[in-house]
Amino acid sequence: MKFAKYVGLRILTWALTIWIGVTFIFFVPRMFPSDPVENMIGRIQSRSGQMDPLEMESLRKSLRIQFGLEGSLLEQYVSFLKKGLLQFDFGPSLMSFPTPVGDIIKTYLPYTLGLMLMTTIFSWLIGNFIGLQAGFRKKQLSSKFLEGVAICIYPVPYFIVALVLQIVFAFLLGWFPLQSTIITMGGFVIFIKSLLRASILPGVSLLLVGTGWWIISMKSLSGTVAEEDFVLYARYRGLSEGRIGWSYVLRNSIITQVTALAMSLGGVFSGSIMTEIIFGYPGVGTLIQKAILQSDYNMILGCITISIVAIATATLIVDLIYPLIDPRIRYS
Amino acid sequence: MTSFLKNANGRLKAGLVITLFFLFLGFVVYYIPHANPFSYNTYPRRLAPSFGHFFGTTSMGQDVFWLLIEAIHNSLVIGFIVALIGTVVGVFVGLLAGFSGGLLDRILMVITDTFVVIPSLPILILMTSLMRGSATVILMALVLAIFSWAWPSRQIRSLALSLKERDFVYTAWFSGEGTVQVIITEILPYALTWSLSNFMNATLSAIASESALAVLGLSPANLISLGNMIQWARERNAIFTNQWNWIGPPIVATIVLFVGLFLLITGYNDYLSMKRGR
Amino acid sequence: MLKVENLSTSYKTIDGDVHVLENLSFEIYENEIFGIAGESGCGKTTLLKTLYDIIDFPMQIDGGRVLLSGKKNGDLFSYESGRIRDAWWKNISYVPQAAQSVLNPISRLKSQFLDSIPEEDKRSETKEETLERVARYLEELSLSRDLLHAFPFQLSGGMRQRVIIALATFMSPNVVLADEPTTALDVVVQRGILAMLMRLQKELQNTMVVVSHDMGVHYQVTKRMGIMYSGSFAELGGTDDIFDDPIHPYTKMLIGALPRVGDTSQKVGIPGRPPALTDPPPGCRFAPRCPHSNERCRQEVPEFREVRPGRFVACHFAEKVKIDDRKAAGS
Amino acid sequence: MRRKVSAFLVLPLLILLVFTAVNTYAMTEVGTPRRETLIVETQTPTDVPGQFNSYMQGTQMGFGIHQLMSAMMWEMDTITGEQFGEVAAGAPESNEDFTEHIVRIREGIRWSDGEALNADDVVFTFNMIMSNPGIGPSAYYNAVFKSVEKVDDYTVLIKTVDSFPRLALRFGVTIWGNDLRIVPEHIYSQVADVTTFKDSDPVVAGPYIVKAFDSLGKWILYERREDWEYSTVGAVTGKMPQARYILVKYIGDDTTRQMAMVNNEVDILCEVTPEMVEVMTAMNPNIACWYKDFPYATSDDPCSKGISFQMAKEPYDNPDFRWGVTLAMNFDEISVNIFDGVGRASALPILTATAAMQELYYIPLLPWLEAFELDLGDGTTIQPFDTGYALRMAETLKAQGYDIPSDETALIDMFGIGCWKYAPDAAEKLFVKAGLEKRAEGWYFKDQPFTINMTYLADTEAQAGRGLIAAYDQLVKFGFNCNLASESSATWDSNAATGNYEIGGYWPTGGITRDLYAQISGWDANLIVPIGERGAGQGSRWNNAEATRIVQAMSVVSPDSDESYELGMEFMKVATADMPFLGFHSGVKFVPTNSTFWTNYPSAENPYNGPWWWWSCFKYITTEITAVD
Repeated sequence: MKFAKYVGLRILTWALTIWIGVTFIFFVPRMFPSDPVENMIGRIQSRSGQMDPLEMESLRKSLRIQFGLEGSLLEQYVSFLKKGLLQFDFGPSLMSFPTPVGDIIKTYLPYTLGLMLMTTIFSWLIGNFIGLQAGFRKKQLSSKFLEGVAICIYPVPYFIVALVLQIVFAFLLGWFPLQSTIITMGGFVIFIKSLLRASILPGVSLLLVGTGWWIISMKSLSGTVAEEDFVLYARYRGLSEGRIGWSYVLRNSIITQVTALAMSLGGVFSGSIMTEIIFGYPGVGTLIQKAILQSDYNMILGCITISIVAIATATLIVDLIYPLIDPRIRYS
Repeated sequence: MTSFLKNANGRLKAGLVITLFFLFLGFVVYYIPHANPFSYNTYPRRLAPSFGHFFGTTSMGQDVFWLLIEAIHNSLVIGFIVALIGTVVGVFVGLLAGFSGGLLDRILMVITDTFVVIPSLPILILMTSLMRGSATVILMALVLAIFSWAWPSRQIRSLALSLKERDFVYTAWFSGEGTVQVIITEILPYALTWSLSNFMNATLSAIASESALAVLGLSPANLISLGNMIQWARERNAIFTNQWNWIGPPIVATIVLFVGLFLLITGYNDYLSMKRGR
Repeated sequence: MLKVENLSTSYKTIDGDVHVLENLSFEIYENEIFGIAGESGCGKTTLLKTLYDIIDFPMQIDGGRVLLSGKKNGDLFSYESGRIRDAWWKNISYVPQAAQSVLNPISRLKSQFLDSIPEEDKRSETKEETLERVARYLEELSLSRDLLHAFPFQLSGGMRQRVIIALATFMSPNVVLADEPTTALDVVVQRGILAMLMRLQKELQNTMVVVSHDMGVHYQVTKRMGIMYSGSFAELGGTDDIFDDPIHPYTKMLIGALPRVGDTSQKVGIPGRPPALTDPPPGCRFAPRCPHSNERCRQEVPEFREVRPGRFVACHFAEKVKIDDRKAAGS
Repeated sequence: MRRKVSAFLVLPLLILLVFTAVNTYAMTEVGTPRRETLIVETQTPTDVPGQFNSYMQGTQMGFGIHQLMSAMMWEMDTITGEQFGEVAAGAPESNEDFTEHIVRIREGIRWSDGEALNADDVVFTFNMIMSNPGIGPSAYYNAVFKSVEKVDDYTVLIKTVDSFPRLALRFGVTIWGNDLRIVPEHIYSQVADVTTFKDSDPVVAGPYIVKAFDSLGKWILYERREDWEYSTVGAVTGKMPQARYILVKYIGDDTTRQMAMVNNEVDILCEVTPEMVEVMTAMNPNIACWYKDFPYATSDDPCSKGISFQMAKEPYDNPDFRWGVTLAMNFDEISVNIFDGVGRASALPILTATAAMQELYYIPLLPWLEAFELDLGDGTTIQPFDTGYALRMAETLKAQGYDIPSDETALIDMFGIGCWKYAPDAAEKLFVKAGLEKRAEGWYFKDQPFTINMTYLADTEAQAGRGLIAAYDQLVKFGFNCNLASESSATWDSNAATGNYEIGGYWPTGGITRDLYAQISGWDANLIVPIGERGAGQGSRWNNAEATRIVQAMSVVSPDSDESYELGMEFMKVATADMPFLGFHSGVKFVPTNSTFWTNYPSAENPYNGPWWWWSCFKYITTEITAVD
C-alpha cells in the first residue's frame, strides 16, 4: 500500500511539473514584443523589397485572423491547456502555416529521440564502466589515464568538441558528410546507411562529452562505495575482485547513477540542440531554434512541451523502476 | 595554511593555481590601463603575435590579448553573478523546504523539480533571442540564473533533511532556539562548505551556457565574453584563414579555465572528504 | 593453530611511523576459545587484522610473523603472514566489528552466502543444492531458512550478527576470528550470540578468537585469554586462572571494575588514559597509571615471561605484588 | 586578400581530392550522376517537405520552387532592369487612364502534363486569389482589381478599380520574384480548398519538375522536363536548360558551407562573407565569384545597407542631427571594416547605387551633389560630398597588394561616384545646431546625458550587421555614448514597425527599375502612425511634405514616362537634403560558384544575368550553365 502511495505521489509530481513548466513556456514568449505577424510581413518584405502600403495593411489583418492571435491571453492559455496538453494539438505552425505543428514535430522527433537515446544510453554505459574501473581500481595507471582524459574532455564546451570533429573527420578526412544528409527515399537500406553516416559524428560528439561526465561521477561514487565496510568485508571473505566490483561496488553505486541519469536528461536535450545546429542534424532542436527566430509561438510551445513531457516522463519512469533496483525503497 | 598545503591533493593545487591565474588576469591585469579592446582599427589589422601584441590583432584591428582579458573578466563576472544568485536562492529554498517540511516542502520541491526537468537551453535561446535588444552583462546573468538555483536547492534540501536528524540540531531545538536561528547557527556552516563547491560548479556551467548562446549568435553584440570572442572569430572565418592567434586564445582559455575550475571543485571535494575522514 | 612469533607492526603516517604491536609472541591452540581483552586503542583490532592477514597501507609488518597451521579434511595446511589470504574462509574466517554495515545492503542474503562459497565447491553441486545446504546449516543454528530471501536491512542487529556468524562458520574453518561480536547489542541479544559462538565451537572443535573490551564476555566464553595494553600483552593465561588470580596491576584493575552479584559499591574506572602510541613512555607503558610503579618501571621495559605454566605476565613485580593486592581486593 | 592559407589545410585536401575525386563524385548522394547534376544551395530548409503549392502558406518558394517551376506573368532582365513577358506575351496594353489593361498570353507554353497554358489559367489564377481570403494578398487583389476576364484563349482583359499604371511592375518580377504565379486551372479548379492543397506532385510550366524530395526538408531534386521546349524558358528563349538534374539543397552553417564548396559537394552558394571567399578561392582554384579576383563581389544587389533613423524620436527627427551623424563617420574605415573595402558607395538615401541606377540617377545628379551645401548653424557651410573615395580606396587597396584597375570608369563602377565627407568638426557644429551640447563628460541633449541606442539584425545580412557595428565604432570614437544590440528578426520586425529603435542597421532601400515608384511609395508621410502602432510602411516615420507630394504625383504617372523619371530625380534631391537614411554601400554579394563540374556561370566577364540564384530569374541562367568536358 505504501508503494501505491509512492507511485501516486510521483505521478502527481509528474503532472504538476509538466503543468508548471508548460505555463512558464506559454507566457514567456508572449511577454516580449516580438510578433509572428510582423515577422512574417518582415520576411516577405526583406526578400522582395518594399511592400505596397495597402497590401501590407490587408495582409496584416488577414494573418491576425488566421493565426488566431485575436483572443485574450487567458483564452489562448485555456485553449492551449485543453488542446495542447490533453491532445498534443498545438495548432498550426505559424512559419509553415497552415500545417499543424504536430505534423512537423512528428517528422523530426524520431531523429532527436533516436540520437538522444542512443548517445545517452551508450555514454551512460561506457562512462559507468570506465568510471567503475577508475574508482574501484584507483591505483592502476590505466584508470588514472582514463580519468585524466575524462577530466580534460568533459569541461570542454560542447560546440568546440563538435567543431573539431567536424573539421577533422568530415572536412579533412572526408569520412563523414559535412552535414547530416539522410536519404529518406530509395529504400530502407539506403535510409539506414545514410542515417548511420549522418548520426555518427553528432553521436560521437555527444558521447565524448557525456561519457566524460559519467566517468567522473562514477569514479567518485564507486571510489566511495569501494571503501565501505561491506566491500572490505567482501574482500575479507575472499571474494574475487571481479565479483566485488560487479555485485558489490557497481550495484551499489549504479543506484545513484540511475537517478542522476533521469536528472541529466534535461541537460542532454540541451546538448542535442547544439549538436543538431552544428551538424545540421534534422531534429527538434533545429526546429526550436528556427521557431524562436521566427517567433512561431505554436511551434515553440509544441517542441518545448513535448520535450518537457518527455523528460518528465523519463524521470517518472526512472523513479518508478527505482524500487526495482533499490530494495530498500521497495520494502520500506 | 601550511597544513593546508601539506594536505591538499595535487588536483586541488593545480585547480587553485589555474583559477587564481585566471582571477589575476580577469581582475588584476584587467585594470591595467589599455585601449577599449572592442574599438575597431585601434591597431593595424591582422598583425601576427609580437611583444606589443601578445596574440596579434584581429581582422578589425583589435588587440586579441586585451580582448581576451576583457572576455575573461566578463565571463567570470557573469559566472559569479549567476553562481551567487543560484547558490543563495538554492540554499535558501533548499533549507526552507528541508526544514519546514509538509505542504510548503512539497510545493517548493515540485517547482524545483520543474526547473530541473525543463530543458534550459531552448528557454535560454528563447529569452535571449527576444531580449537581446536590451541585454547587458547583468541581464544576461539574470536570465542564466533562472536555471541555476534548482539543482543546488535540491541538494541542499537533502542535506538539510539529513542534518535535521542529527543530535546537535535536536539539542538546539530543545534548548528553545527558533528554526531560523537553528538554520543560521547550526546548519548554515555545513551548507556553506557545500555551497563553495556548488558555487564553482555554477560558475562553470554559467560560462558554458553563455558560450553556447554566444556561439548560436545570441549573446549581446558588444559583450566581450569568451563565447562571443570565439563567435566573432568564427564569423570572420578565423579558422580557415589560419588566424589561430585570434580564435585560439579564447578556445584555449575556455578549456583551461574549465579544467582548472573543475579540478578545483573535485580537488576541493576530495580535500573535504579527506578532512572529514580524519 | 595460530602461532605469533616476534610480531611487530606499525602505521605509516605523515608524522612518522606509529608502532602499534611490539614484538608479540604467543600461541592460540586448537579447539579453544581464546579471548583478547583491552581498552580501545590498545591494538586489539590491529592484532586481529594481522592475524587475519589484512595488511593494507598504511599498516605494515615490521618483523615477525603469524603462522596458521592445522589439519582440515585430513589434509595438513600451513600458511604464514602474507599467504594467509589464500586460506580465507576455508581455514580462517572473520566476524567483523560494526556488523551492521558489512553486508551488501541491496542483495539478498542467499547471494551473499553463494558469493562466499569457492568455485570448486559450487562446481560439484547445483545452486539449489548449495542453497539447501546453507538453509540446513541455518536451521542447525536455530535460524529460519527464510532468512536467505531477506535483505540485510530487513533484519534486526542481533539477527544480522547471527547471520554473519553463520556466514563465517558455514565453511567450517579451523579458525574463526570475532572482533567485538556483541558490541552495540543489548544484553539479551548478547547472551544469545555468545551462546551461539560457544555452541558452534563445541560442535566444530575449532579455534575461535574473540576480541572484546568487555571482560564479562571473556569470562563467559573464553578458555584462555590475553590482556593487551598499549600494543602488547600485559598478561596471558587461562581465563579462570586470570579471573581468580590476576597478577598484572592492569588486569587487577580491569577485573576489579567488573560488577558482581550483590555488590552495590560504586565502581571506579581506571584513572588516567592509555598512552598515545605516537609517543609511548619509556619503560613499562602502564607505569604512569600504575599505583605500584617505581623508578625501575619508568625506565625498564618489563619482560613478558611465564611466571607459572601457561601464565605469562609483563610486570617487574609479577611475583611480589600478588599477595598485597589480593588482600586489597578482598577487603 | 590572397593571404597564405597554410599547407596544413591545403595539402591534405589536395591529396584527398586526387584520391577520391573519381569515386566520390561519380554519383550524388541522391543517386544521380554528379556530372548531370547541378547542386545549388538554398538558404533555409523547409518544414513542409512535399508542399509545392505557392498559394498554401509556408511553402518555401526559394527552395527552387519559384526558380525552376513557377510561371510568372512578367520576368526581369536583372542586368538592364527591364521586364519582359514570360506567361504574358509582352507589356500590358493599358487605356488612357490606366484602368483597363489588355494582357496577351504567350502561345506555345504547355504544362508539364501536356495541357496548354492559356488565358483560362491566368483568369482562374486571378479569380482564385480574389475569392480566397485565406490567400495572403487576397484582400489587396480585391482592392486593386475590378475584374479579370478572358477575351479569347490568349487574351485577358484586366480592369482595375483605380488608375493603375504599374501593372507589370507590381504583378511581374522586379526583385526576387512575385506572389502572382499562374497555376494550372485543370488541376487547381478540382481542389476543394486551394489554401490547404499541398500539390506534392506539381504540374508546372517551368522547365523543371520535382523528381524527388527529402521528407526532412533539406533537399529537392529537380529533373528537366522532357518537353522542355514547351516550358516557359523554352518558349521564351528556345534554349535548353543544360543540367538534367538540379539538386537544391540546404547546406548548413558557414563552416559547413565553405567546406562543402571546397570539397566540390556543391556548385553554387547563395551568399558568403569575403573571409570565406578568401579561403575558398585559395583552397580550390575552381571557385570564383562575380569577379575572378578582387573585389570578387557584385555590387548590384538592389538593397543598399546603411543606417536607418527613427525619425519620430528626438533628436533623430532633426535633419541637422542626421547630417551630423553622417559627417561624424569615416566612411573609408567603415568600408574596410565591413568587407575589406569591397563595395560601391551608395551615398544617396533610399536609392541603391546598382550599376544601372548609378548610370540613371547617380551620375546625372553628380554636379548637383558636388554643389550641395549644408548650413552648419554658425554661419559656415560645408559641401559634404566627397568624390575622392574611389581613388582613395583604390590606393589603399593597391598598397595592400591587390590588383586594382586604374581606369576611372572602372574605379567608379567598383567604388561608386563618391561618399559623404568625414568632417568631425562640421559634425560637431551640426549636433550643436540640432540642440545637443558637448560637455566635459560627454554629449548632452536637453540637459540629459545623451546615449544612442543602435540595433542590428543578427541572423542575416552580414553586410548590414557589420555596417552598423562599424558605425557604432565610429560614433563611440566620435565621443558619443552608444549602446549596441542585435535583435533576431522576430524582435526586429516588431520593433521596426512600431518604431521601437533609434538607429537601426536596416535596408529600406532599393532600385532596380527606372521607375522609382515601388522604392519610394512607402515613404509617404500619410502612412505614418504614432510610435507603438503598426503602420503600413514608414517604420522610419520620415515626415517630409515635399517627398510625400512627389510620391503621390508619381502614383498616377506611367512608369515609362519621362515625368516619372524627373519626379524620381526630384525625390532624390529632397531626400539628400533631409538624409532620412544613411546609405553605406549598395548590396554587396559574394556569390561563389564552383566550376569543377559546371561552367559558364554569369560573371563580370560574361554578365548575361545577375548572380541571383535565389531569384526567379535563375531558370534563365540554367540554359547557360554548361557541363565541364
